[in-house]
Amino acid sequence: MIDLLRDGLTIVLLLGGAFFFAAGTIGLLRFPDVYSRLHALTKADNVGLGLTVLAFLIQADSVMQGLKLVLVWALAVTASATIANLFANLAHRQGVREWRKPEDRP
Amino acid sequence: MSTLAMSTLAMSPLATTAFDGMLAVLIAWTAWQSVTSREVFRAVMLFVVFGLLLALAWLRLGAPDVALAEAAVGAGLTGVLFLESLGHLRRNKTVEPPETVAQSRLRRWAVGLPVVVAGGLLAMVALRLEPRVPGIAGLVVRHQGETGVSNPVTAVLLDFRSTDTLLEVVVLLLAVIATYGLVPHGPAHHGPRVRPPATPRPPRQPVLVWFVRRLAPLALLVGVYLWWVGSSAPGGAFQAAAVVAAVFALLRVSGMEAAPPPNARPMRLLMVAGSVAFVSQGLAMLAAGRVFLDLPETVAYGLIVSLEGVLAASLAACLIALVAGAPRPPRQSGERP
Amino acid sequence: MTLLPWSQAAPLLMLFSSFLAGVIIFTLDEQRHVLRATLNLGAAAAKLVLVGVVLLGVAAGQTFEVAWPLVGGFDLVLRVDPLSMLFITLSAFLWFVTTVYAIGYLEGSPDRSRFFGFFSLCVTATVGIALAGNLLTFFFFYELLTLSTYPLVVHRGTTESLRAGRIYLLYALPASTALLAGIVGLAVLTGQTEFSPRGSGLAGVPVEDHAFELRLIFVLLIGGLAAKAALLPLHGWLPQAMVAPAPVSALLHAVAVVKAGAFGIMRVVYDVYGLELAYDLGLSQGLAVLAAATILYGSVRALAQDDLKRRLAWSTVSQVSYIILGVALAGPTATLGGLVHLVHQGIMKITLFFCAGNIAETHHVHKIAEMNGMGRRMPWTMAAFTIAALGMIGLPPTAGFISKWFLGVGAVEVGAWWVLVVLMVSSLLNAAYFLPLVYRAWFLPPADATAGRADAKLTLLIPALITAALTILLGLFANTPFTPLAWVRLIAEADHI
Amino acid sequence: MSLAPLLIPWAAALALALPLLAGAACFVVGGRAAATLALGVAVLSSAAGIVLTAGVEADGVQRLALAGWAPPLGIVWRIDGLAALAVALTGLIFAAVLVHAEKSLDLLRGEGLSEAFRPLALVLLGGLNALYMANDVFNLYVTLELVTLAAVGMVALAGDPAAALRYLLVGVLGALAYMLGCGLLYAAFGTLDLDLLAGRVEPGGTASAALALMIVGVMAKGALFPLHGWLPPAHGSAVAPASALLSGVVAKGGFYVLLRLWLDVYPATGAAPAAAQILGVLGTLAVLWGSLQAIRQTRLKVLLAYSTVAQLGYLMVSLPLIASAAGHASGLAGALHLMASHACAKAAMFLTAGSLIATRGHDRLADLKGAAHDHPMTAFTLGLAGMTLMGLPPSGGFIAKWLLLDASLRSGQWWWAAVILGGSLLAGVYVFLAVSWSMSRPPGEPSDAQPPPLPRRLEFAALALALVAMALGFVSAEHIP
Repeated sequence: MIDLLRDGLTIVLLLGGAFFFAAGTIGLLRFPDVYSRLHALTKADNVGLGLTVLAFLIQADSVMQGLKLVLVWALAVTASATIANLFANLAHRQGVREWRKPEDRP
Repeated sequence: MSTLAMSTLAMSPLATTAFDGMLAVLIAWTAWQSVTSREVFRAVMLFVVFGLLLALAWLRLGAPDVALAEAAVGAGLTGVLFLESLGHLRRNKTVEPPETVAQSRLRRWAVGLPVVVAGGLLAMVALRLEPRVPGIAGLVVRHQGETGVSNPVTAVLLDFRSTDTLLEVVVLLLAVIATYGLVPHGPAHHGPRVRPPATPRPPRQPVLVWFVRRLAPLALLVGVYLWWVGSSAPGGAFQAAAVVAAVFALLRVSGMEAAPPPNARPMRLLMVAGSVAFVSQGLAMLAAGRVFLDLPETVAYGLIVSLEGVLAASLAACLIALVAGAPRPPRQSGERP
Repeated sequence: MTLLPWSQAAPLLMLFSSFLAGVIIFTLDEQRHVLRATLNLGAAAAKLVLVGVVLLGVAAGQTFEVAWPLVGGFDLVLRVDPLSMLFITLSAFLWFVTTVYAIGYLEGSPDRSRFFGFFSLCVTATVGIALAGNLLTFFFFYELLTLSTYPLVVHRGTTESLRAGRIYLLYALPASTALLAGIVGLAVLTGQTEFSPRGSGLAGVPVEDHAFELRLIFVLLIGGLAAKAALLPLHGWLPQAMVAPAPVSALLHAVAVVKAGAFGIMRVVYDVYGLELAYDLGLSQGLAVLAAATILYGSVRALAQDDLKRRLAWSTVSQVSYIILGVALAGPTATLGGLVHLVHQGIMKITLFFCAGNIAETHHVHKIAEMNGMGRRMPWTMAAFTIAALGMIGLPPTAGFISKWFLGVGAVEVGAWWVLVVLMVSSLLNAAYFLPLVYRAWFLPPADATAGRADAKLTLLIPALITAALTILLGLFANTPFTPLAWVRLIAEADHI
Repeated sequence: MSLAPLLIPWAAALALALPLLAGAACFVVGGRAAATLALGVAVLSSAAGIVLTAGVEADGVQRLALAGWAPPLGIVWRIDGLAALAVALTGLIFAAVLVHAEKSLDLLRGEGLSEAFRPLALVLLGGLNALYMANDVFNLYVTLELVTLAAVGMVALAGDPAAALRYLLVGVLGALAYMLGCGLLYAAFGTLDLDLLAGRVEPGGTASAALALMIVGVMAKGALFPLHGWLPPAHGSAVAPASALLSGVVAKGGFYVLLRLWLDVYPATGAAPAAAQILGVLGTLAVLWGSLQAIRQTRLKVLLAYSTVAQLGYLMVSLPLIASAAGHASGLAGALHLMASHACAKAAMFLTAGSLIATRGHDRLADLKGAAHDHPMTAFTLGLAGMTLMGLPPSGGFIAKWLLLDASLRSGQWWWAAVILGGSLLAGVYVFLAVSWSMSRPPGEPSDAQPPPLPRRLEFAALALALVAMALGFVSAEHIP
């Protein structure tokens, strides 16, 4: 019984993770400028990754395995945040302008 | 693990084949793209992706050791080297002579056609390949006990075929020697005359610095772990060294480099330590009345693990020196600073 | 441990006496004139003594042989037989004379260590050629000769001499390639390259089955040798090479290079194929025609030359072919004539080149037109020149007469009457290009009437006088023991031909 | 009692270990001590080769299971006459080159260049020694890589970086092809050991494809026609002592591996006769192309580099002779003799080029006028070594030429004899060009003025090698087991 519940929860979480990953990817492809693309990637993918890790976490056999999963998650989140920051910074310094609606452009 | 998790990990044969096929196509595609890409930055990025995909492929082939090395060296360190070169090119505004379309097309054909033909033939041969004699895997497992280590890869690398490994260690040292040879300079005792290499100092990136500060010790720990675990599980000196060198590269790009000047004698000593230790160990066996590199069963484990420790440190030093590049030539007396 | 027995040491000593001298001279400082001269003369004298001792030994029936395994089961063999002693005696004697001459001639010029080093190597190679016991050894020294003469030809380093050197190699290297091809062909076909009496080495080869191969090999061998012997049409380098210093010309024309070619042809005809086989395959007849043509062509060209050394060079082209003609005629008397001419031509031609060198060196006269009255200005030199010139024409009692006499008799003996015609025509041509010159020197007044008498210095004069005297003595006393003619008879008797 | 069981393991191991240790030491410290150490190790390596030769002579071919593991698990070094003599000769050449480099490099570029040269040379020496003894297709690969990388480093050493880079890239491609071949062999026959492979390989597509790949790989690394393009710029632009090692010794590495494969494994594939004829034709083209290019050059070092391309062509021409039954013995002996004598001669010639560059600052042929007057010994060395290239007696090249001619006539393949003879004539032309420039005199009166000084040791180092090349003309290679 408890196994069934746990498996069900895992499936739900994985599906959720997949949804956010898909959303992030669509954002990366469809958004108009570098800033918003980074936004889509980091935010959505972090949630997606979080849900996926959570899905595996409840399946973990040992505490060690669980800790490893958490560590992976933490590293991935901080790394992606750092990289996003670097990219945005670089773009900013190189004078890449953020996208505006045509009517808002000066 | 539960049944569901098991079933997701152990994929059906169809899914496996599909995954492998996809991986193969992706590898070929990224390789082609990174070679033909007109934009160098894009090519470098594709190359890094290619390296990671390759690491995946090694995993799929059941070679986690190779996968680790590929990821760390092929994708990581090489990527860093390429990016640095790219930055160098942009700073020095070196522009390639424009190639006409006809030239580039000709070159593509000249390179592409033989590759495709050879690849096709190779595929034909590979598909029809029937091993007539089994490989040495069975033998390795049978004799593994006599080496003291339980990771078959380590048994092959540091015992059965240690000659090859010795020579590969020397190859890395040689790469450093050759790189240093690009700039004629005196030996270490002329050290003070040699300026340490100029490190790129990008504007401070607080987020990056924060991240690297936390990551570096962790990665270093991973390096030590990889060395230690090498005797029983995937890992070992090469992988450990690659990870440690990657830490250095990370420190370097984040402007926090604190490495000793590569020309200093301690650094050079560390770089040669691996090769010297390996050769000396081999000769010591000879002196003990055995064959060159022949480790006695009773102490094999200790010798292998300690040698791998020295190798890890030494190889890391070599890789770091390669990333840092050749030291600047000594300033000529007449030259103004 | 015992040293080598004398029968093995003697050939080695004959070879190395000049080689060692050469090597030491190479390393000598340019300024050590006295030491260099002493070494040169000492080595030359030592070799002469050695040759004398061995000569006596051979006459008494001793054998000398030493071998060193070289390649593919073939040895480097040095063997003394009467024929080789003929050539060695000639070269050892002329080396001595030429060394004296060269020391005087090159006084005060640069790079003398280099010159005398190669000079000695050149003689070493000649001795090696003479001693060679098989074709491999022969080739070994034959190439060494090419290499050691090239630096002598280009010694002056001028554009002209470099050109001469280039032309020399242009003939010598392809020719030696052909020679090598022939030797290897023979080695593969017969399994040996030995020089054995009457070509008995080929005895085991079924001639009928391999006639084509044997003919091809013969053409390759003779083709390779003909370039050095300056047989038509491979003679072109010899007149060019006269730009070299006079001692070198003497060496090229009289001792080493052309003689090596002629000697090689003797070896191939006598000791590889044997006269009979060469005749049966139709090879010696072809060779005779070629030699005759060269004799006539060389004489005609000599007639047209205005430069003294160039005229002498063309005369060499013609005269060396007498030797080959003698070989190719394949009769017992003609053989004697050819063999003895090897020596006689050397002695006469070296005299002529010594004299030409003296004239050029003392009075800077190179053209025949400028030789008027030279007999009064340099009586001794011109006397020597005249004797040698008469010898070349073949007048008795000079050595040249002996050669031509035997050749003529030999030709009649084998029924080759046409050869007599060739001999007569060429003698007339010889006279036509030498006599006017002699006449000019003795009987026409010098252009510059005030020019006094000034002969060459002694180091240049004495060698010329010695060889001139020999020209007469060898003719007068041809029938006494230990003259070339007597030795040649010994060769013919020693079951060798 | 034979000493071989005692001495051979030591000599073999030290031939690898000493150069590596010394190379590492020279990387850390420099100065006179390092120079002495390097020279001493080169001499010792040669001595080890002599010990190995004596051992092989006494007890036949020796096999040394490294790390105590026999194939297929471990790696065996096979020490036969070929390997032993190669070790001895290589050490000798390295010793001469090190003596020369010590002075000439510093004369050329100021202090420090010879310091950078030394560790590269020593590691190269160790790699070559290991290559000679390797008897395992993968071990051959690793040693060949080590050798290539050291060679690239030498080209880059104050040379032309573009040439070095091209060399590296071709080398990597060659390595890749070779590796693919290795992989196929292992997959099909389950071993990398040459002796075991020789017994296991069966005729068929897999073996042929694997060996074809490996041959293409070593052809790229060994600059065998038509994959030779990288060699002339690399050897022509490197500093002269480096070129001496590269053209003299390293250039033979590729062919050496090819020969090992050819002798042990190739006959079993059944594709040898056809492949031999193809390689022979390629070798012919190499002889023609390399010689004609050499004749066209205006710089001595580039001329010598093209001549290496041509001489490697001879080695390829020897393959169809080796593949024939009648010509096998003399063809093989000829190829070995050619390798040995060309190694000494070409190294000597590059050293003379280095000596001339050290005094004159360049190696343009037209400006070599008067060299024979100023430096008679160097000019003499040039000519003496040139004799080997032309295959004239008395030189090792002559013995090689004789044996190859013998093999081609014996096996009825006279057309290869024509190639060999024609090629040596072309060699005569380019050797003559170099010598004749040095013999010519600059315009003006010859003077007894002091020529520009040339350290004695530069002249002697080159002369010694030329003399060895000549001495090889008096020994026969047929007795190598």
